[in-house]
Amino acid sequence: MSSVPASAFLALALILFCIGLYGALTKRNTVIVLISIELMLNAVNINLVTFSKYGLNPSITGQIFALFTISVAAAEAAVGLAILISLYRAKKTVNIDEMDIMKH
Amino acid sequence: MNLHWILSILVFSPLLGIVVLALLPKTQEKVIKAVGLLATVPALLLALAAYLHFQWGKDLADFAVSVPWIQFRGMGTQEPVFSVYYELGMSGFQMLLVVLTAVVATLSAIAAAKFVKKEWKGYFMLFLLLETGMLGVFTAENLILFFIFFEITLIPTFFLIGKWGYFEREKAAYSFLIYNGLGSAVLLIVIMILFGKTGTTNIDLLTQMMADPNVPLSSDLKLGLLIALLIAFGVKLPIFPLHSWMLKVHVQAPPSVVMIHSGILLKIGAYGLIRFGMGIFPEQFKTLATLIAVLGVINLLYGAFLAFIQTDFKMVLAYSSISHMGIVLIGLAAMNEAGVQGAIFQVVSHGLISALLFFLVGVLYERTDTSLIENLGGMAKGMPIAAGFLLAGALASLGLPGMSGFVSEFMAFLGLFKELPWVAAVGTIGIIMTAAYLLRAVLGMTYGKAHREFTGVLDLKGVEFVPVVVLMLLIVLIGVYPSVLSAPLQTTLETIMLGIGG
Amino acid sequence: MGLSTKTGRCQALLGFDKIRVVPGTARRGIVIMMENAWLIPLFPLLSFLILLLFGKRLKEASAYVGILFTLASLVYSILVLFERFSEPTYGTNFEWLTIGDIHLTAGFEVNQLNALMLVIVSLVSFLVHTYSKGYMNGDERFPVFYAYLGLFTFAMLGLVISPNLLQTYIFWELVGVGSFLLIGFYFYKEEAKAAAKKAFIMTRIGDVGLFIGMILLFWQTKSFEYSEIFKAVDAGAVSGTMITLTAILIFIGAVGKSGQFPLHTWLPDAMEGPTPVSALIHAATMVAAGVYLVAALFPLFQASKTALLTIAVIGAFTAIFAASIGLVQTDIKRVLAYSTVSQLGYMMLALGSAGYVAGVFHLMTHAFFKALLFLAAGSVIHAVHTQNIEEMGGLWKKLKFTGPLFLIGTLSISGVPLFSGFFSKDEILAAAWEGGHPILFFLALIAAFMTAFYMFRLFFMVFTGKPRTEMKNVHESPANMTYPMMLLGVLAIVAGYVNTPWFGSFLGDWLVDGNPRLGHAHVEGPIWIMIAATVVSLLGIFMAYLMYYKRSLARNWLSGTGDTLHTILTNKYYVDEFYQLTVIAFTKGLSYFLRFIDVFLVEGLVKGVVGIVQGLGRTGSRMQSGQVQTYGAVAFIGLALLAVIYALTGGYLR
Amino acid sequence: MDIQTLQQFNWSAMTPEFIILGVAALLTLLDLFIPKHLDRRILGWIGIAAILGAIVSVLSLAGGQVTSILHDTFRLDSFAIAFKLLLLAGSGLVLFLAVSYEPKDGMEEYRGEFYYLFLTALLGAMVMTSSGDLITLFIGLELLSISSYILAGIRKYHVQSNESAMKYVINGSISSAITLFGMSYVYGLTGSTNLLEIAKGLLTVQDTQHSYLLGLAFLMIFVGLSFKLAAAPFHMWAPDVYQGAPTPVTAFLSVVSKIAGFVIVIRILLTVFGSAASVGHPNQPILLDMQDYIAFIAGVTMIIGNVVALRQSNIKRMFAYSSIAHAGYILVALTTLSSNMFYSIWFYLLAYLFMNLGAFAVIQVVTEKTGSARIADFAGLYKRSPVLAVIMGLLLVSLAGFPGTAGFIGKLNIFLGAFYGEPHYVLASIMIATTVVSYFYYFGVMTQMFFRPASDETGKFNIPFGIIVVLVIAVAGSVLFGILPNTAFDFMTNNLNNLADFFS
Amino acid sequence: MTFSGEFLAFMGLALVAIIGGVLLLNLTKVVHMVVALIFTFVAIAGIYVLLSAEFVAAVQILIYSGAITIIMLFGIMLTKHDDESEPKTGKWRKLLVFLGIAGFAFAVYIGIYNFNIVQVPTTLHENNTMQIGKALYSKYIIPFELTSALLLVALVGSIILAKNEKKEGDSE
Repeated sequence: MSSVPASAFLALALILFCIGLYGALTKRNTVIVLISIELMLNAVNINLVTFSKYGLNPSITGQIFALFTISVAAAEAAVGLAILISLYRAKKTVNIDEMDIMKH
Repeated sequence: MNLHWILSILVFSPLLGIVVLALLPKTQEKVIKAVGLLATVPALLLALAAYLHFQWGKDLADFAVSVPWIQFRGMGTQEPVFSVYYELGMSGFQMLLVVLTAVVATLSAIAAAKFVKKEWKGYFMLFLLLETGMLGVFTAENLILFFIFFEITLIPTFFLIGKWGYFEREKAAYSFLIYNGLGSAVLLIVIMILFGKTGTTNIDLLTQMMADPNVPLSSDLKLGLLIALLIAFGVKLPIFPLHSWMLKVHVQAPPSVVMIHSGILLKIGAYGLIRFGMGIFPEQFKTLATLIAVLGVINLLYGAFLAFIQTDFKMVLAYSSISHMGIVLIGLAAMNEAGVQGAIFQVVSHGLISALLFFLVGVLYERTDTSLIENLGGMAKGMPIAAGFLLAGALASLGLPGMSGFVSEFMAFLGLFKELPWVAAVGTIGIIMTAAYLLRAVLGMTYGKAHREFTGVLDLKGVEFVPVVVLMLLIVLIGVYPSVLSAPLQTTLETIMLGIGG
Repeated sequence: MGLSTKTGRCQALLGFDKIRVVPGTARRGIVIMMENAWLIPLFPLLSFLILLLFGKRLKEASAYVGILFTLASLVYSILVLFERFSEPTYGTNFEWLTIGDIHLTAGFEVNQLNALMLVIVSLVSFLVHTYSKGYMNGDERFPVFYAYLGLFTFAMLGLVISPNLLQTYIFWELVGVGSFLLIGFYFYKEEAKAAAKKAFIMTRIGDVGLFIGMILLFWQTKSFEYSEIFKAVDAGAVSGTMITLTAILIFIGAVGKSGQFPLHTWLPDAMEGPTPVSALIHAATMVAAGVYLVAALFPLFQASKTALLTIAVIGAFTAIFAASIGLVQTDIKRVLAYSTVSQLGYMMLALGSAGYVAGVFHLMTHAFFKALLFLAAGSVIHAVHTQNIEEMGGLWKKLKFTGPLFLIGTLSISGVPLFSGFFSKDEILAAAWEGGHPILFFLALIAAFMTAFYMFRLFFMVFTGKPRTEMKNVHESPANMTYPMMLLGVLAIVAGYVNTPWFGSFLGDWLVDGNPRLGHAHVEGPIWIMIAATVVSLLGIFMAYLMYYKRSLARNWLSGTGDTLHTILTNKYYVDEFYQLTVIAFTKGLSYFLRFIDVFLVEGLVKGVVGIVQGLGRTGSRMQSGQVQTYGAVAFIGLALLAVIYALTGGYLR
Repeated sequence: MDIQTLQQFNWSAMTPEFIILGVAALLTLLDLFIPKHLDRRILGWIGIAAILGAIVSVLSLAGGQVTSILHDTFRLDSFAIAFKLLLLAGSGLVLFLAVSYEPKDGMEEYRGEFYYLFLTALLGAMVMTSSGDLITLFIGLELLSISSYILAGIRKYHVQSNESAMKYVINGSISSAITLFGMSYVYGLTGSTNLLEIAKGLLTVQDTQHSYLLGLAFLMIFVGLSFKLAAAPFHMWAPDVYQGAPTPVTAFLSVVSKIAGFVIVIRILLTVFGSAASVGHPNQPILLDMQDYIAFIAGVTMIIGNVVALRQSNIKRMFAYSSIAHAGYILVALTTLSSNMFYSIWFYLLAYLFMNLGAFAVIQVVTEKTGSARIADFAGLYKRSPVLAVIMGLLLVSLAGFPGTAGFIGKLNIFLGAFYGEPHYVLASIMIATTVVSYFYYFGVMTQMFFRPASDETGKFNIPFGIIVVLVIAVAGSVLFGILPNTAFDFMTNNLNNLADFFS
Repeated sequence: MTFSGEFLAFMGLALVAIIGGVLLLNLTKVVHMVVALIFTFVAIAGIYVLLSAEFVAAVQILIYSGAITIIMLFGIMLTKHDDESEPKTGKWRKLLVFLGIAGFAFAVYIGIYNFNIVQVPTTLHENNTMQIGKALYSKYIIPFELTSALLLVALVGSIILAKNEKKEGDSE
C-alpha cells in the first residue's frame, strides 16, 4: 500500500489542469495554447491512471482510457498545428488575438 | 344526411383559390382578382347555408366533425389521453362569427380588387390563407386546433400589412407580429398547461372538467390561467395598455386588410375571452369581473377621449375600435345574459361597422390621397353618397338605435347596470364621448366649407356599392330586428350561464 | 332538441307568436283604426325610403311624395283619434329581442295622450311639408330635405305611440338624428355644422340620463313597459330613492330634448336649419318630446315629490331665464327659439306642479301657435332674405297675409285673452299656484310678462315703422306657404277652447279618463290668477308698444347696448362660454393628458422592453469579440460559476 | 478472448458503420487513384449512395432486440437506431448540398478529401449514438470533432475558413479536456467505463463526498459537451465558426454535429446520473438534483441565442445564433426529464434537421450568387426567385415555430413535457418569450426577401439538382410533420419500442 | 504519513511537473516554454510509474515528450514568432480567468482533498503491458479500430491543410 494518498495525485492533476487551462486561455501564442491544452489532457491522464490504481474498483481500464486519450491528444495537436500553419500562411502571425476577422 | 364534411370544406375552401392562383401567371390582373373573389364565395355560401340550416330548426351539431389527429406519446400510463383530435364544430355563436367572417372576407376581397395596386397574386393568396385561418379559429373545437388557426392568421396578416400597407408599413407589421406573437405565446402557455394537467384540449370537455372539483388544478392556478388568457386575448382585442400595435396597423395597413383586421381579427380576442375565459373558468371570471368591468370602462373612455383629438380619420377609427371593444368587456364583466349577449352583439356589430367605415376610408384615400380630417373638409359637396354612408356608418358606430351598434351597447350596459351600476354609470360617459368624437371627425370631413376641389367622378360607383350597401343593410337589419342574431345565441348563452351558475 | 323548441324558435324569429294584446285592454268593439295605428309612422318612413332611393330622379316632385304620405298619416291619425274618443286604450306587442329569459317587446299603444300627439305631430308635419314646397323651392337638395322630413316624422310618430321605454328611447334617438340632419341641412355652412354637432351631443348628454334611468328602472321592475312600470310603482315594488333617482335621470333626458336649463344652448343654435324645420322640430314636436316623456311617465314622477319639485324648479327657472335672454335678441328666429325654450319651461313647470292636463294642453296650443310663428317668420325671411330684425320694419303692408298671421301667433303666445295661449297658460299658472309653489308661480308670471314684451318687440320691429334697410322685391309668399299658416292661425285661436274654465274642460276630462293617477282634469285656480295673467301680458304688450312702436320710451331706458345687464343678456348669460371653459376644456385637457400617457407611458413601456432586449443583444454581440480565448474563458467561467454555486449550495458543504 | 468469442457477436448490427467506414476508405483510395482532372463530385454521389445504404440497413435493424457487442462498447438499441436515422438523413442532405457547393474561390482541389472526411465525421457521430462505453463514446466524439475541424478549415486559402477552423479546434480541445476531466472522476468512482456498470455501481453511493464529486463531474461533462450542442456557456465559437466554414460544413455542424451532441449528452447523463444517488436525497438521482443547473443553462442558452441573433447582419452568423437558441429549446425538454422527453427531443431534432438544412440550402444558393453572406443580400429574393423566397419563408416560419410546420409540433411536444407532471413555468415562459423575440430576426429575413427591392434584379437563379433535392425534402418534411406529426410518432412507437430499452 | 521513498519520489516529480507548468506560463520565449513543458511531461511519466502504469509511462515519454513536443517545435520553426508580448486586450479577462480557475479549483479540491476509499491491492504492475494488450485487442477492439480511423483522418487532414500547393506568390 502506498504512503502517498490518492488525493495527492488528484490534487496534482487538478493543479496541472488549472495551469493548462490558464495557459490555454491567456497565452498569446497559438502554439503555446495548443501545448497548454495538451497539458490539460495530461492532467486528465493522471486522474485516470490514479483511479486505475486507487479508484473504487481498481482496473486496467483507466490506463487504457489514458492511452486512448494520449492518442487522441496527439491527433488533436497535429490537426491544430496543421490548421495553424494554413492560417499562418494567410495571416503571417501566430498570435491568437489577431484572429478576429469574424466577430460580433 | 351526413354533413360532417361541410365545415372542413367551409374552412379550407379558400385554399383551393390559393392553388388556382399559384398556377396563374402574375400578369393576369383581371383573372387573378376574379379568382381571388370567387374563392371566398364557397365559404360564404356554406356559411349562409349553415345559418339557414339553423333557421330551419335543425341542429348545428350536425356539422361537428371529430377525427383523431395527433397522439402525443410517452405520456406514461395516460397514454391514450394525450391526443388531439381534428375537431370542428359550430354553435350558434360560432356560426354567427363564421357568417360574419365570410361576409366581411368577400367584401374585403371586393375592396382589395378595387384598392390594391400591385402584386395581386401574392395579395390574394395571402388573403385567402388568412380567411382559412379566421374560419378555422371560429370553428375549432379544441384549443390546439384553435391555436393553430390563430397563429395561421398572423403570418398572412404580417405580409399583407408589411407589403401592401402605407408608408410605415413595415414598422406596423412588426408591431403587429410581436404583440400578437406575445399574446399567442401567453395563450400557448395556458393551453399547454391545461393540456399537460388534464390531458385534453377539447373545449367542451375542459369546461366540464373545470367544473369538477376533482381535477387537479388549484384555484390559484386557474385564476392565473385566466389572467394569462386575459392578457393573451387582451392583446388581440385590444385592452389598454396593450393596444399600441393596433393603432399602427389601422393606420398603416391597406383598407381592405383593415376591414378584415378590425372586422374579424380583433374579434378573435372577444371570442376567445367568451369561449375560453368565461367558458372554461367561470368562477375565476366572476372573481375578476370587477377588474374586467373597470378595464372595459377604461378602454371605452380612453379610446373615446383619445379619438377626440386625432387629426387622422384612421386614427379616430382606431381609437374608436379600442373604445368599442371596451363595450365588449363591459358586457362580459356583467356575467349575465344581457351583458354577454351584448358583448357578442357588439362583436358582430362592430365587425360590420368598422368594415364599412374602413371601406369608405379606402374609397376616400383612393380618391384624395389623404385621410386627414382637415384635408377632407366639406367632401359632402363632391361625393355626397360616400359622405352619406360615412355619416350613416358613424351614426351606427355611435350607437344610434335602429342600427346594430345600439342593440349591443344597450345590452352590454343593461347587463352591467345590474351588477356594477357605478362602474356602468361611469362608462356611460363613453356614450357621450363616442358621439362627440365621431361627429367631430365625420362632420369635420363631410360638412363645412370645402377646402379643396372635389371634381371629377369622385363618388361611389359601380361595384363599390356592393360592400357599402350590403354592410349597411346588415347593420340596419340587426338594429331593427336583432332576433336574427339573438335566436342562434340562446343555446350558447344557456351553456355559459350554466357554467357561471347564474 | 325537442321539436317544440325548434318550432318555437322558428316562430320567435318570425315574431308572430308573441303578438298579444295588452292585458286588460282587450276589446270587443271594432277598433280597426287603432289596431292598425302602427301604419301611421310607416307612411313617412316609406316616403323617406322612396326619396332616398329615387329622390334624385323625382326632383321637385319629391314634395308631392312627402306631402301625400304625411297626409295619409294625418288622415289616419285623425281617424284614430276619433276612434279613441269612443274606445278604450288599445295596445299590442310582439317579441323584439330575447336575452336569455328576458323578452323585450316592441309594439304600439293608442291611449289619449298618444292619440292626441299623433294628430298634433302629423298635422304640423303635414303643414310643414306643404309649406316647405314653397320655402325650399329651388334648393338643389330639395329631395333630400323631404327625405329627412320623412325620417323625422316617422321617428316622431313612432315615439308617440311607443308602449314602452325602450322603444321610446329608440325613437327618441331617431328623432334626434332627424333633427341633427335637418339642422345640418346647409352642411357647407360652418355654423350649421357646429349647430348640428352641438344639438346632437347636448341632447345625447340628456339621452344618457334617460338611458341610465331606463335601465335602472328595468332592473327594478323587470320591464320596460309603461304599464308594468306603473304597476310596480303602485305596488311599492320600487324603493322611494330609486323612484326619485330614475325619475330624475329620465327627466335629464327630457331636459336635453326640450332644451331646459342647463342643456338649452343647442336649441337657439339649431335655428341654423331651414325655417320650416325650426317650426316642425324645434318648436312644435321634437322639443316637446321631453314634455311628452314626462307626461307619459307621469305616474312614475308623481310617486316622487322630489322629482316633481325638481321638474317644477327647472321648468320655472328655464321659463324666466330663456325669456330674459329673448328680450334682447335681434335674430328673428332666435327670439322665437328662446321663446320656445321658455314656453317649454312653462310646460315642465306645469307637469312639475302635478298639472298633467295643463302641461299637455299647453303642449298642444304651443305646437300650433309656435309653428305658426315660425312659419310666419320663415315667410318674412323668405321675403327679405335676412333674419336680423334690426334690418327689417314696415313689413305689415307688404306682407298682407303673413303680418296678421304673425300677429295672431304673437297674441296667442302672449296670453292675450281669447287666444289659445291664454287658456293653457292660465291653466299652468293655476297649477303652479295650486301645486304649492308660490315662488315658482311668480317667476312664471314675470316670464309671462317678458314673453308678451319680447314678442311684441319682435312684432313691432318687424312689421311696423319704416324699413331700416333698403329692401327690394319684397313680396308675399306663395299660396302653398300661406295656406298652412292660415290653418295654423285658425288653430292658434280656437285650439284653446277645448279646455277652458268657461266652456268646460273637455280635453282634460278625456285625457285623464280612466287614469286617476294623472290628477285632476282641471285645476280650479283663484280667479285673480287669470286676471293677473291678463294684466301682466297686456303690460308687456304695452311696454313694447311704447318702446318699439311709439318710441316714446327710449329703448335703453332700463338697460341699453353696452350696459352690463344688456351684455350679459345678449351673451346669453355666458353659458356657452362657461361650457367652453369648463366641460370642453376639461375634455380636451383630459384627451391631451391621455395622449401623453399613450405616447410616453404605453409606448414608452414598449420601447423600454424593446430597448432592454436590444441592449442585451448589443452586449452579447459586443462580447463576441472574435477572441477565441474569450470564448473559452466565458465557457470556463460559466463552468466555474456553476461549480462554485454547486459547491456552496448543492454539495455536501450544505 | 479468442476468435470464436469474437465471432459469436452479432456483428451485423454494425452494418451501417461498416458501410460508412468502408466507403470512406474506398473514397480515400479512389481519390488517390482517379485522375486529377476528373470531377470529384462522383465521390459525393458514392457517399450519398453509401448513406442511403446505411439508412436502409439501419431500418432493417429496427425493431429488434438490443444488440450488445463486447461489453457494450458497441450497443444497438432503439435509441441508437432512432438517432442514427436522424444523423444519416441529415448527412445525406448535407452531402447533397456539398455536391452542389461552388464557392467563388473554388474548392476543387480538396473536394475528394471533403467527402471522405465527411464520412468519417458521420462515422464518429454514429458511433456516439450506439455505444454504452465511455471510451468508445469519447473516441466517436473525437472522430467527429477532428473530422469537423478539418472540414471547417478545408478551404485553406480562405482566411475566414482557416480562422474558423482554428477557433473550432481550440475551443473543441478545451471542451474535450473538460469533458474528459469529468469522465475521469466518473471512472474513478466506479472503476468502469461501461455506462450500465457505472449506473449499477452508483446506485449506492454512501459517501457524500463521492456524490459531491459526481455532481462536479456532471457539471464538467455537461459543460464540456455543451460545446457540441453549441449551448451556453460553450456557445461562443459557433457564430465565428459557422461564418467561416464552407456552407455545407456549417450545415453539418449545425445539424448533424448538434444531433450527435445531444445523443451523447442524453446517453451519458441519463444512464450515469439518472441512477446515481445524490447527497442528502438517497432516493433521488443526482440528475434531478442537477435539474436546476440544466434549466439555468437552457434558459441562458435560449436568451443569448435569440437576443444576440437580433444584431446580426450576416445570415450564417444569424443562423448560428438561431441554432444556439434551438439547442436551448431542446435543453428545455432535457430539463423537464418528463416521460415524453425522448419523443420530444427526437421529434424536435427531426424537425430542426429539415428546416435548418433547407434554410442552409437556400443560404448556399444565395451566398454563392452574391458572394457574400449579408442578410441584405436576400433583398428582393421574392422578385428574383419567388420559389426560393417562398420556400425560405416557409422554412423560417417553421424555425420560428408557427403552426402548420414541424417546428410548431416540436415546440408543442416540449411544452407538453414542461407542464406535464411537475410544471416548469419559468423555463417554459422564457422559451416562449424568446421564441417571440426570434420572430424579429426570422421575419427580418422575410422582410428582406419580400418587402425590399433587389439591389440587382438581373440574373436568374439556376438551382442545382442537389439543392432541389434538399429543398423538396426539407419542405416536404417540415410541412408533413407539421400537419401529420403522427407519421413520425407512429414510426417511433411501432419500430423503436418507445426507446424503452435505453436503460437495460 | 511517512516520508517513504515513494512519497519523496512523488514530491519531487510533482514539484518538477508543477514548476514546468509554471515556467510555461511565465517564460517569454516560445521555445523555452516548450522545453519547460518537456520537464512536466517527463515528470508525469514518472508519476505513472509510481502508479504502476509502466506502459502508459513509456507511451507518455514517447508521445508527449517525443512526438508532440517535436511537432510543436516544428510548428514553432515553421512560423515566425515575435517575442511573447502581453496581448493588448485581456487584463480583465486574465483576472476573470484566474478567479474562475481559483473557484473551480476550490470546488474540485473540496471534492478530492479527502478522497478516501478503501484501497484494494491491485495486480496492475504484473505484466502491465500484457494486460493492456489483452484488453485493447479484445474488449476495446472497437474503439481501438476507431482510433486508427481517427489517426488516419488526422494524418490526411493535417497533410491537406498544411501542404502548400500554390506558389509562394499567389498564396496571398
